[in-house]
Amino acid sequence: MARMTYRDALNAAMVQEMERDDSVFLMGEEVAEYDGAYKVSKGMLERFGDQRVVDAPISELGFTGLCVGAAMTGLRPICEFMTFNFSILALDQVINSAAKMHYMTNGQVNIPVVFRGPTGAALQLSAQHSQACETYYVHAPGVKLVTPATPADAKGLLAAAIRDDDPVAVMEGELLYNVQGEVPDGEYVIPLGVADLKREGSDVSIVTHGKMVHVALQAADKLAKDGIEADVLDLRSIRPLDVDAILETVRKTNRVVYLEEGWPYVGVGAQIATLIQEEAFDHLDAPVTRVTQADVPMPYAKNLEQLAKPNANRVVDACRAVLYAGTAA
Amino acid sequence: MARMTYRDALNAAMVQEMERDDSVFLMGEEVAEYDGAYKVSKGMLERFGDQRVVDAPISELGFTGLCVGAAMTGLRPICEFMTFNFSILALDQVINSAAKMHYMTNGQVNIPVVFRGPTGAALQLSAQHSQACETYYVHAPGVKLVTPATPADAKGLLAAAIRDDDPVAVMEGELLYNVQGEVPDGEYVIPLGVADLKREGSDVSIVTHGKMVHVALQAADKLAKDGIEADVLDLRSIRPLDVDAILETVRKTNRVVYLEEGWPYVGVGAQIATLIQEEAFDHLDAPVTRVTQADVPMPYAKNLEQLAKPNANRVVDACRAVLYAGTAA
Amino acid sequence: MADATKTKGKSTRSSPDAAGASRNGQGKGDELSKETLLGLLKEMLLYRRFEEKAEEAYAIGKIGGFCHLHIGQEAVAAGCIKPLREDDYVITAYREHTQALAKGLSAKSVMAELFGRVDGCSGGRGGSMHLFDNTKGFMGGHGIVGGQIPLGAGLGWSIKYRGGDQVCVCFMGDAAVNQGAFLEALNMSAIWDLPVIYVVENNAYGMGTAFSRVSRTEIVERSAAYGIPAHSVDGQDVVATYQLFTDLVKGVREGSGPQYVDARTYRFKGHSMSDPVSGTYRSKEEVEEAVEERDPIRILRDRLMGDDLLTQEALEAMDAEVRAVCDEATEFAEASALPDPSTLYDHVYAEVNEHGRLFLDNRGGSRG
Amino acid sequence: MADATKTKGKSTRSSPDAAGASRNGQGKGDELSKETLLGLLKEMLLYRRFEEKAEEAYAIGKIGGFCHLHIGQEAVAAGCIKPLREDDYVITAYREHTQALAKGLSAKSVMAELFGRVDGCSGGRGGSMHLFDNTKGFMGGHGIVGGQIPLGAGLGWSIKYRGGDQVCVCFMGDAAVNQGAFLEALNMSAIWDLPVIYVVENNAYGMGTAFSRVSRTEIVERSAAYGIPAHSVDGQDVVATYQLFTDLVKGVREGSGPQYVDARTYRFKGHSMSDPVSGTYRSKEEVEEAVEERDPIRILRDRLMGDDLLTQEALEAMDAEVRAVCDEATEFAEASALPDPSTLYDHVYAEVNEHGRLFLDNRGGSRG
Ligand SMILES: Cc1ncc(C[n+]2csc(CCOP(=O)(O)OP(=O)(O)O)c2C)c(N)n1
Ligand SMILES: Cc1ncc(C[n+]2csc(CCOP(=O)(O)OP(=O)(O)O)c2C)c(N)n1
Ligand SMILES: [Mg+2]
Ligand SMILES: [Mg+2]
Repeated sequence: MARMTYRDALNAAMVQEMERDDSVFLMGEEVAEYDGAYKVSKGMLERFGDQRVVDAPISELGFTGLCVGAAMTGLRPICEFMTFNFSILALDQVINSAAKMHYMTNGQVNIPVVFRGPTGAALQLSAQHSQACETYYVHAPGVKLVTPATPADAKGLLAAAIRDDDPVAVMEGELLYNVQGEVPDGEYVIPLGVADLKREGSDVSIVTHGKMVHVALQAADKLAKDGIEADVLDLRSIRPLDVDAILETVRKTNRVVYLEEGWPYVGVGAQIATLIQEEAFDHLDAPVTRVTQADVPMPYAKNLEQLAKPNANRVVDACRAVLYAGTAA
Repeated sequence: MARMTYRDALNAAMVQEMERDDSVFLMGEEVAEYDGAYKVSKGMLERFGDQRVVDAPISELGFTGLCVGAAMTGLRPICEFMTFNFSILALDQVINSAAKMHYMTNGQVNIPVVFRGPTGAALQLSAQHSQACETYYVHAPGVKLVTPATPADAKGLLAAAIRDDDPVAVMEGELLYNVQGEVPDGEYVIPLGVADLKREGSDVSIVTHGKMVHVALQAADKLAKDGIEADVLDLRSIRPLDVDAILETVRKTNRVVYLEEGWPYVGVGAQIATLIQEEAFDHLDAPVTRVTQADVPMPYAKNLEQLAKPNANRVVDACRAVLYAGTAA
Repeated sequence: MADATKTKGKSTRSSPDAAGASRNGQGKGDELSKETLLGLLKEMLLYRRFEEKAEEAYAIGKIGGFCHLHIGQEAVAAGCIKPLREDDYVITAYREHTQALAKGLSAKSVMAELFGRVDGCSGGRGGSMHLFDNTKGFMGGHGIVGGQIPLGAGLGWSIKYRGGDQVCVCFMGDAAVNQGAFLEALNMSAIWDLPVIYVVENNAYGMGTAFSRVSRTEIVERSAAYGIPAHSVDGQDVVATYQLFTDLVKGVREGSGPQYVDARTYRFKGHSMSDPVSGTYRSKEEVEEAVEERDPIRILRDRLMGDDLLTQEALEAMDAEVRAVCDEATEFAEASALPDPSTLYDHVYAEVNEHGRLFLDNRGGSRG
Repeated sequence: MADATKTKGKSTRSSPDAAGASRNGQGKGDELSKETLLGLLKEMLLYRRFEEKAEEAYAIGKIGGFCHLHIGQEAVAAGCIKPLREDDYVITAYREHTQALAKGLSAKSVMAELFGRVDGCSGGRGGSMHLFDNTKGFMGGHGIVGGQIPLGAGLGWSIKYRGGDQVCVCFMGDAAVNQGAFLEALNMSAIWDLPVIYVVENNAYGMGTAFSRVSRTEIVERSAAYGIPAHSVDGQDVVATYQLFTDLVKGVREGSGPQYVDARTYRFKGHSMSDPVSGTYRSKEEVEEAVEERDPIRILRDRLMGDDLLTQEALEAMDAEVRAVCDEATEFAEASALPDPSTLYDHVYAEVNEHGRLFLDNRGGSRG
């Protein structure tokens, strides 16, 4: 175990996998000479050279397609988006090439590509730079998606994503890069599709993913002061989904709040809420309730931005609501 | 009232609005000299000339952005996608420009653009040409979406979309173009956001939209033979959503099947199911159950394609399931 | 056509200049062995008969969906692909039946794919627009106009990354040069010196739109912006095309970097099976004239007969032979089974992770 | 820089050729009235002081998010925009404070926007990257690299559609020419002859990437593929830029169709406020030399002083005046209120349709 930042853990996973497997390379805007826009790839150019750590032009559709094409031949590209906001330009290659190719070819061609970078809002970056992109990546079958919340998960999930034979999106958070945590030494790989109970409780389940795990834990702390104990289930992987873990917490608490940083309409929470009522209808004592970004483009002004973002107090209120416990004093 | 095809009804709406308002023009691939890839714009070039009915190069991102830019100045472009499959290339302009501009400008700029064309699968067009695109258009706030199922709705909703001051996507169906129906003469405009009860029943609610309305009606006929009467609620508009109409049918039947042609994961049905359990939890006697495309890229082979698509029998089974009525004999 | 081959732009290689090209073209044409020439003829005949069969099968509903015939453009497939090795890559759009045959896929496996059968080269899942054979370097079969261009750059990237001497030939239609993907892929190919030959099958139309209506410039002018050498060739002249590609492929194999080719051709049929041969966008006369004067098979046949390399009898024998291949392919396709329904969910992912279940259902449930 | 203005490609207009350009450039420069020249100087001084203020405000947390300064590039804003009418359009990327000022937005409304206040030109919702003023033809302020290029074509389309004689100037950075949107928008502008001037603010870097690392060709070579005339200008020379644009704007107004300009400039600061001025991608010396020799304000000042059109006292008075404007703007911004929280959901849609409720909530409920 070593204490390190989420940023360094991602770096460690890439270094580990690139040492292990020559077919892995990193491509993206500013990943090489600049060490990454958020310094995630620091030192990698020096270590691996410019054939394996490659600065791309600002051509998201193009370099995404290039990475998918390279993956068709068995290479394992890590395709970095400076942020996932910009990857909307590349969605055609994600959906129509990466997601569908394995199926269209009857399994002849695998697409072992990783798409990674930060998703969601940072601070006051306004509407075009503050979008959580999960929905765009999981609607079409064929792509997997993981959303590490801690340094250890960042290392283990990114390593697994690189080793996986399918396209895997790894959505990070700009506001997570400086988060510190204990990270296992040496090779560390977390299987995709395994949720992690980040805190145990029995009264209510806060199910969430990514950056919001920290908000959920804050909320759980607050609730604990009122004697309410929350399970905090971090999905970690949105596709494949750990259905058992979800159902387990539902069966335990019978009350669920889904917390996500993105928009509500056809968000991940909508999928999970639907799943829960489909699979555990009789176990629910209250509707699955969501806490999400306000259904507005992210405003720049500090006060509006804060209003638009989910926060621990809103989670607390939602938990109290599903417990029919009234609002906090 | 006149009997006409869905195709002609769309044509009539465009002609009606272009006669009425000089600021409306139609742009898209093959819309002019070729009369539209599916002949929806037949005769319009001759009628309105090549400044108002415009053949675009195969540059989806570009001409979508061009239409949005023109809309910034008050023009009312109808931007036709040959099919919505290809509009995935244009999503950046849909989401980052069209959807967010009104908000980012604090209301200074309206984007009265219409995006229209067929969505979803036709027959054996395989994975890249058979995608239902609703999710990609409604996740971000700022765009509206309507999905006419009948010729009358096609005319009334397209006219409303053109008159609307916001970006509105109108998703049609290649397999609907030849559908015949009665269509009101003269100016006919259906307000956005009003669902339509296409059939009345009391035992179970089939909620759906677009092409699937016809499948729902078939299923309702089959159910009727077993004495089960289904409400068939056609949402018509996915954003804005007619929440009252949804809740009304739920409160009446207490059992809901959502039918859609697209994929299940974060599909429209997930949103509606979540909404229903959020808003009418105590009125549900069974989980909201979905019938959707199989969670696979659409296969080409006829038998696999049929298996992958939703059909009336699956809807019947789902209805019987939420009625705890066992499978049909 | 006098100038069969032209080269334009910053050509950094030994490609013939515009003046020398036609001379060389003719000169070298004579250098092709009789065997090669007859082989090219037979190939093109095979493509033609194959697609005529497909046309028939489509008419009676054996083939579904979109089906885009290459009839009239066969010399581009033969001329560009025959100079390749098996381990070279070809990637292309949806008008690709003959390109697949040229890259060595059997008529059987292609026809079975068109029929949506389990013995098809994509197991019946892909259909006409998505033919694939990994083992033959035939990388599809892509339906989004321009989508294959960045993928082609990626194949080139992979060759270079692995230090191989393969070549990737990436085909596209003339209309695809107006897609942003074109700029992005060509630019990356240039800066990274990728071993890719981008070939525009310039049949002058994208569906019903003449290229001249969607461009102020010519196809051949589109690559100079990225510093990629451009070449023009009469794509109805299989000899000129074959020779140009023999040179280009050699050059690229030796490290010349990306190349760009405007192959001027013509589509004899409608855009797809549901589209009439002529219409508002091109006259019946225009098509008839092209069929009369620019049929690549007829052009080569006349040349070979003129040079006493082919007799009418030999031609007929050849034709009978390829017809038999196509008949057999059709019977094979017909006899091949539909895919097993239980495989519907196969190959969405490489594996369903044991620790988590994927969401694979169409009854609305969440389980696989 | 000797050749201040160059024209390249299929120029169909009267733009000076490469040789004539510098002559004309100098010649016409002298023709600009003293008033115009002093006006340009004052403008650039305003931009500089404004951004220095913004830099200060950012440092103490009054401005948040990304903030991209234009310092060093002021001559491009003044030279390209000052020849425009109020009803002409400007559309641009995220490095646009000075362009907004040039198009007539007040320092107050721009500073208030940077502060995220209700009196900002976008009501505090947009911030640094999304300045807008519809009434002044300033159409933003866009954050997706290349996203504004098709929008700019749309503004041009609208002008033509309405039969107006306005002009649209569409700015982009050098890195944006590698986006597919560039190809698509320029091509449509060419085929439809749209009244748009595309200006590449060629500061040689996109963040930390030198343009020469992501292109084999020069910026000025990128428009010929679409048949759009290209021009190069020393973007540090406000006189040359102003003159070129006076000519181009006149030409476009009279129907010349789209034009393309490579404005060679240099960014004196980091990419954004969070980026150091120099780093691995460019040396401290490189920046210092540019600041020393290519400061557009200094260049014009020296010229005016050399021509006895400006005294040190006059310059100081001018500087004091613009500083006062910026101080006042900052005070105004500071005093302006934050947006009313109750407006969070305003302007998502033009109206919430009375017949259906939109889904507007962040508590997880479905009601507005
Ligand atoms: C992105 C996209 N837009 C539109 C289409 C519909 N479409 C299919 S083929 C075609 C014309 C393409 O013409 P060209 O590239 O010249 O190829 P050709 O058909 O002539 O071989 C169009 C518009 C598509 N498949 N993909
Ligand atoms: C599509 C997209 N990709 C990446 C980014 C991140 N980004 C912002 S500015 C920038 C560099 C742009 O450089 P250039 O176009 O030369 O403009 P300059 O900053 O030099 O004015 C990048 C990569 C973005 N905003 N949009
Ligand atoms: Mg073509
Ligand atoms: Mg730059």
